Amino acid sequence: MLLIVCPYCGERPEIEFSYGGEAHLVRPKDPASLGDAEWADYLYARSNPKGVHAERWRHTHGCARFFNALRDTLSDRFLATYRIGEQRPDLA
Amino acid sequence: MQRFSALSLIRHSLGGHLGWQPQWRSPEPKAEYDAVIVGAGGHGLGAAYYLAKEHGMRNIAVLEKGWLGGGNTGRNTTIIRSNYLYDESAALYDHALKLWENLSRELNYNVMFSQRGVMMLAHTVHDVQIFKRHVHANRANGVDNEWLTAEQAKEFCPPLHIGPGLRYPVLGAALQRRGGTARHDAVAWGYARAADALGVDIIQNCEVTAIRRGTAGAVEAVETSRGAIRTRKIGVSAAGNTSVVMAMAGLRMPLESYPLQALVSEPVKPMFPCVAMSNTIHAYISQSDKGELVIGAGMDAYVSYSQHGALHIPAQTLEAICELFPMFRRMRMLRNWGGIVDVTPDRSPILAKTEVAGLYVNCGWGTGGFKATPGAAHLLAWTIAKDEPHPINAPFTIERFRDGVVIDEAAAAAVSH
Amino acid sequence: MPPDRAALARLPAASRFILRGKPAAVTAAGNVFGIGLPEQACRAAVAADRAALWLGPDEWLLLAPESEGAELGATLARAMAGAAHSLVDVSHRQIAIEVSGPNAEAMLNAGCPLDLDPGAFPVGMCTRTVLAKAEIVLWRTMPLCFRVEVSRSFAAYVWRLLEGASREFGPQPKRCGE
Amino acid sequence: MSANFRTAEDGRIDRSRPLGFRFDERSYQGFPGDTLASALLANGVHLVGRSFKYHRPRGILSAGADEPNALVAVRRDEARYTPNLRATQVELYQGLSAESQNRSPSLAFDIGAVNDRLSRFFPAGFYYKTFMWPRKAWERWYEPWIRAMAGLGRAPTLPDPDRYANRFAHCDVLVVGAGPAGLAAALSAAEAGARVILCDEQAEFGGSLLAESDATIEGKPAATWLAETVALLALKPRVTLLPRTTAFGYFAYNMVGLAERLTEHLAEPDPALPRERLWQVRAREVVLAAGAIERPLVFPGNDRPGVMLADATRTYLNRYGVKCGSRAVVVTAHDAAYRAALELHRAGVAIAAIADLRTAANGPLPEAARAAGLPVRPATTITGTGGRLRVTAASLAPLAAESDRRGAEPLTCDLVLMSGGFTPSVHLFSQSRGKLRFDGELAAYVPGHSVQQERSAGACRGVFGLAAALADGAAAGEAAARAAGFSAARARSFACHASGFGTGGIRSVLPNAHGAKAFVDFQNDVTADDLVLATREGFHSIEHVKRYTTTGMATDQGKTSNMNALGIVSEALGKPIPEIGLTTFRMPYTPVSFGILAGPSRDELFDPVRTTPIHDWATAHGAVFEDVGQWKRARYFPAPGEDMERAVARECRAVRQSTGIFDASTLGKIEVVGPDAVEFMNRIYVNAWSRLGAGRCRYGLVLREDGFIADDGVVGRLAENRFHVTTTTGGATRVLAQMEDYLQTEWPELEVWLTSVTEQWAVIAVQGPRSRAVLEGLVEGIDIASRAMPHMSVAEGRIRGVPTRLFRVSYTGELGFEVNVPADYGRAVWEEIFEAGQPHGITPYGTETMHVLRAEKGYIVVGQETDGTATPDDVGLTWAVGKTKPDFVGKRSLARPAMRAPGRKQLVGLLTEDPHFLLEEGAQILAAPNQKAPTKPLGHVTSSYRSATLGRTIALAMIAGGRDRMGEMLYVTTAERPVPAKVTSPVFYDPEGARLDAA
Ligand SMILES: Cc1cc2nc3c(=O)[nH]c(=O)nc-3n(C[C@H](O)[C@H](O)[C@H](O)COP(=O)(O)OP(=O)(O)OC[C@H]3O[C@@H](n4cnc5c(N)ncnc54)[C@H](O)[C@@H]3O)c2cc1C
Ligand SMILES: NC(=O)c1ccc[n+]([C@@H]2O[C@H](COP(=O)([O-])OP(=O)(O)OC[C@H]3O[C@@H](n4cnc5c(N)ncnc54)[C@H](O)[C@@H]3O)[C@@H](O)[C@H]2O)c1
Ligand SMILES: Cc1cc2nc3c(=O)[nH]c(=O)nc-3n(C[C@H](O)[C@H](O)[C@H](O)COP(=O)(O)O)c2cc1C
Ligand SMILES: [Zn+2]
Repeated sequence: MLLIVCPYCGERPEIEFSYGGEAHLVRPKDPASLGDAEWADYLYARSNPKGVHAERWRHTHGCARFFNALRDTLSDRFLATYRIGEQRPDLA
Repeated sequence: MQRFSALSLIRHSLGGHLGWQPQWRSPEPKAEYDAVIVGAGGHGLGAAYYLAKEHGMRNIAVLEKGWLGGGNTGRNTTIIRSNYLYDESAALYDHALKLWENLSRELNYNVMFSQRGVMMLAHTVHDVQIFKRHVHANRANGVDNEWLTAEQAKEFCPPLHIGPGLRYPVLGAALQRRGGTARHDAVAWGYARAADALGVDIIQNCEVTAIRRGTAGAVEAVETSRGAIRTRKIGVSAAGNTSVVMAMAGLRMPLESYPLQALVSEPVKPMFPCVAMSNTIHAYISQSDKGELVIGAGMDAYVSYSQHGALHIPAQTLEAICELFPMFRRMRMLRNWGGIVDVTPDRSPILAKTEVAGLYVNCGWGTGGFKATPGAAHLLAWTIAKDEPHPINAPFTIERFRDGVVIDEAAAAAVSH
Repeated sequence: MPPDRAALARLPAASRFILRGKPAAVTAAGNVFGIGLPEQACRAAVAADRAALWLGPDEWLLLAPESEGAELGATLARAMAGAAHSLVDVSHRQIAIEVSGPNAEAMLNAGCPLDLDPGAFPVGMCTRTVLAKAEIVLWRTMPLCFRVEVSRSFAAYVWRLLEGASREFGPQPKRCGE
Repeated sequence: MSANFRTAEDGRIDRSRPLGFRFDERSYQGFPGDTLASALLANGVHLVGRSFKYHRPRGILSAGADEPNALVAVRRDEARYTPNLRATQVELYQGLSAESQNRSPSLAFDIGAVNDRLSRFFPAGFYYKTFMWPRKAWERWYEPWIRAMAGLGRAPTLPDPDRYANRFAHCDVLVVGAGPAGLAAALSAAEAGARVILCDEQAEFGGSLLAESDATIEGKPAATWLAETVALLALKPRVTLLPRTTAFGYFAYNMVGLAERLTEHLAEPDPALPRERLWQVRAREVVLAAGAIERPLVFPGNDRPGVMLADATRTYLNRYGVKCGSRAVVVTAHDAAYRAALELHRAGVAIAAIADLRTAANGPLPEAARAAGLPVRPATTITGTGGRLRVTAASLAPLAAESDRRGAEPLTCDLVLMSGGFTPSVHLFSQSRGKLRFDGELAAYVPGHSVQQERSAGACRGVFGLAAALADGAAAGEAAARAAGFSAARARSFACHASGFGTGGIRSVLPNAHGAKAFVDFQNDVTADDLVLATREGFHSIEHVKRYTTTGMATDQGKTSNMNALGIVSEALGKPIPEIGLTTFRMPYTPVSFGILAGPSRDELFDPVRTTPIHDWATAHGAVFEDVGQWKRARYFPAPGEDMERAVARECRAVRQSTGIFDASTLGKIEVVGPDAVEFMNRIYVNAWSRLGAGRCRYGLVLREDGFIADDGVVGRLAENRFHVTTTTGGATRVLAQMEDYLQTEWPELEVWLTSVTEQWAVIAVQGPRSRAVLEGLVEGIDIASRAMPHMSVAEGRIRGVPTRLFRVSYTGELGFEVNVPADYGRAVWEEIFEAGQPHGITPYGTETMHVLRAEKGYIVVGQETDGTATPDDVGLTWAVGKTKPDFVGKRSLARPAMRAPGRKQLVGLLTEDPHFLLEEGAQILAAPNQKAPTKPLGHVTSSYRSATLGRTIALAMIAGGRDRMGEMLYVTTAERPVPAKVTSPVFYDPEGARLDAA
């Protein structure tokens, strides 16, 4: 069970959270202007990397806020968590 | 290839088993192959076998970053069935099931395919509707599936607790008698041995690290941890690692890779005669030839490549198992492990050509591709050899997501009312 | 429930509001409620028989005696009239269970994954969390006393779970402070 | 047979209280403090089981968790039958009843043992090579035979009545293993003020100290020091001591799973206690002090009962007061066996010989043995053992003559001690994903780079010897406490006198042992030859060797065998061990019960049973319930003697003719409030909300972003800024989550907030032409006349003094209301309405009737008509979609080619030709009656009911191009042959909607 630092509540166990998939996939402002392929890209294409992954979590059974996280998908360790709207931290 | 049979076993026994030959070679990679398969799981090894056997391509290699069969092929709960809801899926999985029925003899390798029957339990009125729909749809598709009352389900699987008093009593079950299990490792080994005998080079400890494309965009070579290999055709069959490999060709896939866990109990004498599955309370179970209860646990919540998962996942599974089989509370878990499953948005596979010339992909089998092994392998070989899909895998393109055609087996089971 | 080991007790009905909103509304609400709404995460503020529990960065649970509910709702709404907010009466949505005594932490930890040591979960701390398969709001009101707020349809489950966990501890003191 | 091998004194058993127990129907005696294994050995019983494949007689090899052979079933009663327990871990209690396994008819005479005779035909992987012809014989004959031969014990057959518990716990320092290293670590950490949990799988703390004969610590005998140390720790309030507790798994973020056994050792367990408890410990720092495991030697006949690990016999002697035999041959590659030989010798066991595989045996221990007159034979190997059910002889041969087994000299004995050295227990370290390192000097894998907050101490990292283990443990405890923030931590130092531990070791088959049954993995009957055969057949990866031979895959997971297997494979492939690598250590360290992982979850605690405020009333009125998600919903209310069909027909008629009352409390409810509420609703729902006035309602439809229907429900606008949204019962959580997702992550600028009020409101649907009449006298402050309160409106007021949100809505097609009242009042208001309805014949109805009524009207149920692949147009809901809205969730996806393509499945009605034939939901629809499979069905039946109102059956179906097929005759599958049915409009009843206002 992972231990996740909620940017609002601090360290909490995984079972209080829901996973929300890849982060920073911004819903297009005007979906109608997108071609089918571009729209499919937004809907379905995922980077699914082996390594650092920017992803969304929601502290569902806590403060109920969504937030973003960087996690290494090989070790499952979190490198950072940050609030919605904040820049993806530069780990370098 | 040395033939395997009772007779050869006896003969070699008398010779102290000194005469057995390697079941496959460990060749050095050549500079060039007519086709390269990435991933020596059951699907990749099988594809190489069928390419050699049915399409006459002999100069082919299967590249494997670890040991052959060590991916999901070596870590799955071995459930085989074809009673899928949609016509496209039923055709695909039944194609595989028919190949399973003769696979041991085809490969001269006993894969211990055991048609013990797969029983899917219904616990709610909604489940009953869903599974009856499966039964009708399967029959219309020529796939066997039958409805059992709760009492018939109990008779078919005596350890099953059907209620009343159960939190979710069993209301009935859909049974596919042709379904069952097979010995996972033997499938990989059997295909490897048969492919090797046809001249296929199986190269282990050889990780593909890059895909080189020519000026026209077509594939030219793969780079590997053991050097570059030229080829015009690449079949990617890398399961949980597909996104990573496809990114080497510049493609972003509609895939996410999740840990999926499983566990086995200590072995006991035969007492569980079939495969039982419950979607509603999330459990599936069978007993292997060695006597362990083989139990599928759930998926962890997040994308991961670690082949590890959290404790609460198998714990939840065992809650469900103990609810359905309360006499198993004193059974003990012997080992737990994880694999990495590649999941598509509609939970159906992709088995297709890609927009990159010479690049073919077989992926997205998620939690259920072992049962497809011979079929997927057979169709992948066809698609690579002919540069076009077989009618059975024609619907399973990447473009279906762009166009809005989904083959949504998961949604078909979604509960909502 | 045998009375001699009641480390578990159902608390009386109460008025409950979920307040969400912009800072102006929150300040105004605090003024009329009589307790400034806590800004520190996971903390409750108490005054007399009212309490305000931080549940999220813009979400509070307000608790007051049952009889004050109707009037309190109107007063709060009036006070916040000028500022964007959401005030929703949830008095009947959940019920409260008190878990107390020297084994309270152990009983809750039968299903709650949080560290309930007073150093990590001091008096005045409150949070939504889980108790096995139920979501709860957990609030430490006294060193040996917790208030559990749970959706009414999960209450029987939560009760049974805690009761099962209390069994091995044998008889318990009846209520905190008694 | 029941000889007495108990020593006269010593040991940690309580000789004052003899315990009676049974093994295989024979009675024996032991003492508190015994394990089943020690008690059997004390009675001279070595034969305790049969091996997995060859059914060879097997005895007790070890004294602990590493035991591969001595597996027994313990039976308290049939419901508490537990197979495959290690006799070395089963604590003795009065009346214990155990039996051997995998033998028939008896342990001494097992017909399965013919396999042993035929074993040359059953080498590793034999089943892959045969049993393929004829095909049918596999399932009829071969497979059942293989299955029957395999498996160890038998499963219990009755539900386990015992309880299991769960505990989440946190600490600064978790110490796993309470041997000298673990005790020293716990002491150092606890004295620094840290919150410490110390666990050990054994009944008593002490580890190897429990078998110390002459060591002193701090000037006291080891046993005294141990007792004082444990007492000291027990006094510390922030220390939790957990004996009988196995750390079985090491998970991410320093979560360690512990399995505590509370009652299994008791003759009469306290019913208040759970049998076992799962601890999920989140530790800041972990100290692993799990000790080491002695390695067997691989030689022919090494599996004979009476062949034992040398150090284990010391444990039996010193801890349990048991001599494992009367005349022993010792074979070793490590000095430690000399200590065992010396101590056994002192206890009166004759030592026939000490064969040392090393050319010289010169350390202090061998010297001491020589000094005591024991016959030490350096450069000597063992070539075999004799005896059937118990060893009677061991053959020793000088290593020089290794090629000639005839040079062997058989020595009579009833005990063979072997020691191949020690393997550090790195299981948990490896599970923590730390990297192991091969220590060339120790020739063992030891913990290398850590990736979690943990450290190893003592024998589990190759630090052997009592003094060294104590010091290492104390240092680890200090370091852990410091790392956890206790900067004042100090490592205790301990003055200690103990005999040395010595050196040595071998990890492979002994010379001359190939070609005979030299076992590596005892439990799975894997011989050295099997391993070599696997490499010969091309299985070069150690992972392949494991799976082909099954070495290390038994219930002991290779604790005693994996290193020997590695060594043999290393030799066969001519590659050094570190290049071979290791197989993966996985949880659990030792098997854990399903029950402990399932915990308290069973029956009602398996999943919360959610009930509504009206549930008890429904129960009292005979309702039959169905499960919908976690909710129990009343399905129908049978009158005495009625079945579902008749009850539903009666309920339907009541609603259509007078009035019915229905509990709709489970519907999801969300209050959407704030200045941007309408904008938010416009973006989430397909519908247009801007023009919906306060006090009015609308049927709302939510899509997923991929364009498929996610949920539906009536939405009431209570005020400019406030919507009361309803969802399906099953969709409540999902819809709220989807709304929060968009609100928080895509549109954080919107000033709107969402609050779940599902459980705030009890919802009582009053439906039927008399519904207004029923409510009229009850409602206060709301004019419910048709003009004042038209269909699809909402008003706030009171009902019998209780505040209500009154909706005029209809899911039945009749005039109807939904009374929302705060949940505590739900039952009372329900009863008032029921009372007031009596003159009108008000009838409670359940979900089944609700379904029939809505189907008569062609209303969909999300999840029944739709299956995650239906668009609004597919189910005839295009009218709901706000045409002019620029965007809403799912809109763009609806424009994709396939979503607009002709031939999509569309919702239609179906009427069977035979008006009384009831189609099965899920039945497939075919174009022609006599199609042969595989056919391509046109669609399927989604809903099918007997309509009392229409006096016939009706069905809804999703059919390809269905709306263009009106009047067509199609064929619907049944269990027998397809039956004809005509495509119709999905609205079977009152298509004009006249009844909504009929009173
Ligand atoms: C716990 C679990 C339970 C399951 N249960 C079932 C079940 O009951 N029934 C069922 O039908 N299915 C089940 N599945 C799914 C099934 O296991 C898989 O769908 C199937 O085995 C996939 O086979 P494969 O040959 O495509 O993939 P794999 O066997 O995973 O083979 C892919 C191979 O590609 C290799 N590879 C990846 N990247 C590279 C690279 N860059 N270079 C070289 N090689 C590479 C990998 O090492 C791997 O060996 C389960 C899966 C898991 C994890
Ligand atoms: N086999 C042996 O008896 C043996 C081998 C090597 C060293 N020694 C001696 O042991 C001492 C080393 O002390 P030490 O403290 O390192 O080891 P130890 O063997 O004394 O103690 C280890 C303890 O850890 C427990 N344990 C192991 N795995 C566990 C798990 N997963 N969960 C819970 N408990 C677990 C064991 O029951 C044991 O009590 C030295 O004196 C050395 O001479 C003994
Ligand atoms: C169907 C099946 C049965 C298994 N049975 C056993 C078993 O009896 N004993 C065992 O130790 N492992 C068993 N395993 C698990 C493997 O040991 C191993 O955990 C799995 O192949 C994953 O590999 P890994 O743990 O090395 O990562 C089984 C695996 C599968 C798929
Ligand atoms: Zn939070």
